[in-house]
Amino acid sequence: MSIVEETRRALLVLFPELAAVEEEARAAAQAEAEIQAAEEAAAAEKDENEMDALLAERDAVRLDAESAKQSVAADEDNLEAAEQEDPAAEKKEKEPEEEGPRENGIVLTDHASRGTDIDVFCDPDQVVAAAGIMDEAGFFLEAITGVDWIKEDKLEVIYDYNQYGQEQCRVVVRTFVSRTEPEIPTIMDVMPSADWHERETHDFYGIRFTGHPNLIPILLPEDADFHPLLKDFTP
Amino acid sequence: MSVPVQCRHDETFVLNLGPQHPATHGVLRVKLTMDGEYIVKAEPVLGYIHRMHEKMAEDGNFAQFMPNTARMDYLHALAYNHGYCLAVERAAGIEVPERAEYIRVITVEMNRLTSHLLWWAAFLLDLGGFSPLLYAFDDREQILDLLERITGSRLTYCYFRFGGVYNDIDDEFIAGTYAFIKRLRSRLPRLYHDLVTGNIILIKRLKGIGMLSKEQARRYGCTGPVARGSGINYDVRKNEPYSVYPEFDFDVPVYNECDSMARYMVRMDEIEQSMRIIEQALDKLPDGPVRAKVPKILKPAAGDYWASVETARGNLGHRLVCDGKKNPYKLKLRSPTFSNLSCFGEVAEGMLLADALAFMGSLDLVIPEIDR
Amino acid sequence: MQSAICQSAAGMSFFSAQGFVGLIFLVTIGLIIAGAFVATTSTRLVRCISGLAVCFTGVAGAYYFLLAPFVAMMQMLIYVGAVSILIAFAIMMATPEEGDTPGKKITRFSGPLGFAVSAMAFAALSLLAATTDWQVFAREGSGDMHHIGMVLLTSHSMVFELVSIVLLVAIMGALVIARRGRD
Amino acid sequence: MDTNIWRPILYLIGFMAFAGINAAYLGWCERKGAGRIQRRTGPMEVGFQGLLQPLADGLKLMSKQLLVPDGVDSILFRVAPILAMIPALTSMAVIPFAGNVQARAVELSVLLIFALASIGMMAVLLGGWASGNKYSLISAARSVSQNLAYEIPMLVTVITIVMLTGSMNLEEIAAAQQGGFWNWNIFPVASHSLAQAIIMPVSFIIFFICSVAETNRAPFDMAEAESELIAGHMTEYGSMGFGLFMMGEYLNMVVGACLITILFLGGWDGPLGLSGGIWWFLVKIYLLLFTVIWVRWTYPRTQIYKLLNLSWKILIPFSLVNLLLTAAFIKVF
Repeated sequence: MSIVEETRRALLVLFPELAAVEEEARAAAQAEAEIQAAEEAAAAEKDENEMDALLAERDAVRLDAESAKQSVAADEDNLEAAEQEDPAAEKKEKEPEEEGPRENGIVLTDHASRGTDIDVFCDPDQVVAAAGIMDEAGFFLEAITGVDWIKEDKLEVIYDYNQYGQEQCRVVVRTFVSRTEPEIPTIMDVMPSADWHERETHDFYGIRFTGHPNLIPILLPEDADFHPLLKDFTP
Repeated sequence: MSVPVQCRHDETFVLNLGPQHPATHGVLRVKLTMDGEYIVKAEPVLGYIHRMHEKMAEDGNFAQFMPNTARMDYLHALAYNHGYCLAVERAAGIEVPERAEYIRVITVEMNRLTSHLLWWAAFLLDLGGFSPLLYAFDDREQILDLLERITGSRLTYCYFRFGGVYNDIDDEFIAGTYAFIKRLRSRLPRLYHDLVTGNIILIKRLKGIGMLSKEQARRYGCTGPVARGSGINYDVRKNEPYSVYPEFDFDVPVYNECDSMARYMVRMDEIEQSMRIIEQALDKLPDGPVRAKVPKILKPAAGDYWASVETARGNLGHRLVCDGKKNPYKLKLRSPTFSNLSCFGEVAEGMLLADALAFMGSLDLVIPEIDR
Repeated sequence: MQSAICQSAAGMSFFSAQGFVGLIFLVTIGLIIAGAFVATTSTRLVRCISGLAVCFTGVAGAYYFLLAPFVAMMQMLIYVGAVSILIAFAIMMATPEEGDTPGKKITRFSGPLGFAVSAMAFAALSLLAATTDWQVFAREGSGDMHHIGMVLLTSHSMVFELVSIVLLVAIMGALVIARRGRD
Repeated sequence: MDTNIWRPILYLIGFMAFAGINAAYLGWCERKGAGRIQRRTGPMEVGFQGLLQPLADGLKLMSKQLLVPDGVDSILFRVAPILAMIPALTSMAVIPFAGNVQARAVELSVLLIFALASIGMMAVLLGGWASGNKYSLISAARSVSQNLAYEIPMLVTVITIVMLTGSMNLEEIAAAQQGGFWNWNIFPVASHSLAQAIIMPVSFIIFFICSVAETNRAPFDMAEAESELIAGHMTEYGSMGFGLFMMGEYLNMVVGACLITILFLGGWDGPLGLSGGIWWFLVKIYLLLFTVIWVRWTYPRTQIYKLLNLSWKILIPFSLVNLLLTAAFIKVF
């Protein structure tokens, strides 16, 4: 399994609905594969142990997914999103950038044309969980930044994660916060490097990272009360 | 290693290291809480040379930001050129002719050599050795002369264009580069390694000083030689190949000692590797145009794009958010030293002042790049 | 030189060589008094130490006039060079908030008491000075290195050994203080 | 009127002139030497090969205002540079440059020089303290601990020489080494036992290291460590205050070189039995000074705790063993 796929699965924890739907689809696909695999296993005996482990793992995942499914009803949109991420088709497909707000979810992007591999869109209160997953998966934080979508009256906060492995996998976690009351929890406790990045984003966009112990200007003068990267900023 | 600090709160004092201090190489300020010569708490204070390049990018069109890129990391300006070009080319879908890619690699690697040589010089200056500075400058001047020949400037280059480079290289440049590499090859072991690397004082000052563990390096997002000195085999040129780097045979030096000496050795080895890359690129240099036909005003499709390059200091990222207009909607610069420096506070705690400065020197800081 | 001392004391011309030596002698005495004055009256500790160092230098000069050049040199080397510096060191290690707490125990008896004690000391020393049968000419060679060495290792060896014990105690005390907090 | 008084006074005037010229031209030599080492030319603009550069520098320093910043201890601040200069100047008075080229013959001249050197340490301490600058303060603390640490092995090493010669008079010590380098204390094959000749080079090395450290020269220039403490105790000084510190430093180097020459290198004695004279003395001290400059421009700076460890853990034990062995050899052979 590629690191992109692994990471995507890890990130699915954030989106129980998607996870459930996908799990169903995958279970169906794998039920077929199982029959084939069993035949192959008979042919090659040494593969058997491996397969057992795989099966056990899959069962565990399925149990998780089913419990998630019971609690939350999957809606149609998510189903669609999940279908787009069909493991078979994911590599070829290029996700067109949507204008304006997007539904929560995970989109795989083409590295060659985008420079990123996984694009996660989540709620503001999920970024800490996302950071935790990334930290566990051995990722490091590349940058935090904002984008001022003044027309939509929203601020986008972007977290870039990358890892040191030989295989490339850059994860973007995005979320929207309101432009008037921009607040988002800090991920500093998970990723110490976020300290300065969050301060910088606060400088430029005025986004308050709640729980940050030292949210004072880092690049701007210490008494700065303006946020220069907001589109309506006039010097 | 260092003696454990006894924190007697009544006897600490605050020492402002900088913003004007010879060892901070610019205008970095570090607020140190000291107990005698031991550092109890170190707090870097940034922003003294902050110029808001990201805002400037939003104001002009794509090409107009090009000269700004060189003003951030003035020691490895061509890598900044390259990073920005990659981001815009990725957004606008521009193909770069092969010869241009080779020239880009050659010039970027030569620029990397100048950066490492200057770092070496300044690092030794931090440690109180003055002479190496001039030896390194001697070599560095030669590269600058060569680069000046084709780019027109010596420090803040604006040589790359979307879809290629500004100017083709000529035979004299190629011959001069070969000659320079030959010269540096002969000087490196004798002048650099025998005189400095093997020096007992240098070894004593760097071995075991400034331990940055692998896990710490990851959690602080360190990249470049700082990460490679902590045993992380990560180099954007290998891990996320761009341009024509996959066509060259070069190694990524990795040291597992995690101390300042490891970071020193990584950079010294990188000088070697850069020379290898330049040689191979010159050998393989294809013919052809050096610039693709690109419209004067670019209007890339809406969306956001990321491009990373490996500068002398680590992973430089450009995040370009486009909205279909002729100027970038947003440009985020991920500067490597910003992240590399963020570990300073944690690592410097409990160190001696002199050791902390040695550690700071081994991080290879370029302040305008941190402050942007 | 002996002659120089007594002649200048007898009030010879100031511009002769003897007068010059006499002038130096007066400067030496002046250094002792001025140094002591600064050391006791200054409110800044570093100035106190400087005063003390000046005083020691003057004392070294006095030893020189007393035909004990070795002791004079040692006075410079040990008292000016080492003891003053060590006191400076001790101050550096002491708490910096020295200014807030000094001399809170001053009562109205302190002044008169101090005066009485110093008057008594002064009287005793004056009496001693007046009644002593001063030998104008010190015994030749009694202050030089060889003589001191001989005396220390023969007739005064007990004192010599006791001094080393004092030094040992001092070193141990210094170690105890220095190691504290560094467990 | 005897010449006894005027001789030292004339010499002192001579030394003052020497101090100024020496500091200026040793500075020039250092810059030129550093230039050669670093493959550049050094000062070239003022005069032939920049020979008038020191003059220009001196004029500039003298014509600048002596600035006393706010918050300094103004008296001590002014005293410190003088204190850096005077002891070194005074100790020149007892150094025998040749047979009878000496301002004042003092029986205990070795001791006198060390006594005066210990005052020189006060200059750094007071200058650093009075500046009211934290870097200067650290510098003062460093220089004190460094000087204390290095005075011990230095004195102990001197004792071995004193024991060998039986005198604390520099002139006698030098006179005892006349007649070729095999008589010099650095390798006294002819005048002492072979065993002694083997341990004396060790003494020489210890003494050389200590004198470099005592004069605050690189790689032991902890007190002024410009990349850590900016310029340490000299940070707040300008004009002649700084000038005096620099002159004091160069003069201290000269005194150190003179001491080494007299104690170990036979003073004014010509090598290979050549007739001695003041020229040999000058050649030797300037060779030593060149070595010190050479070292400075070659090595990076050490670190204060490693420096102290070097003294307490290596130099002091070695010098003590040295002393014991010397005493034993003197008794045995």
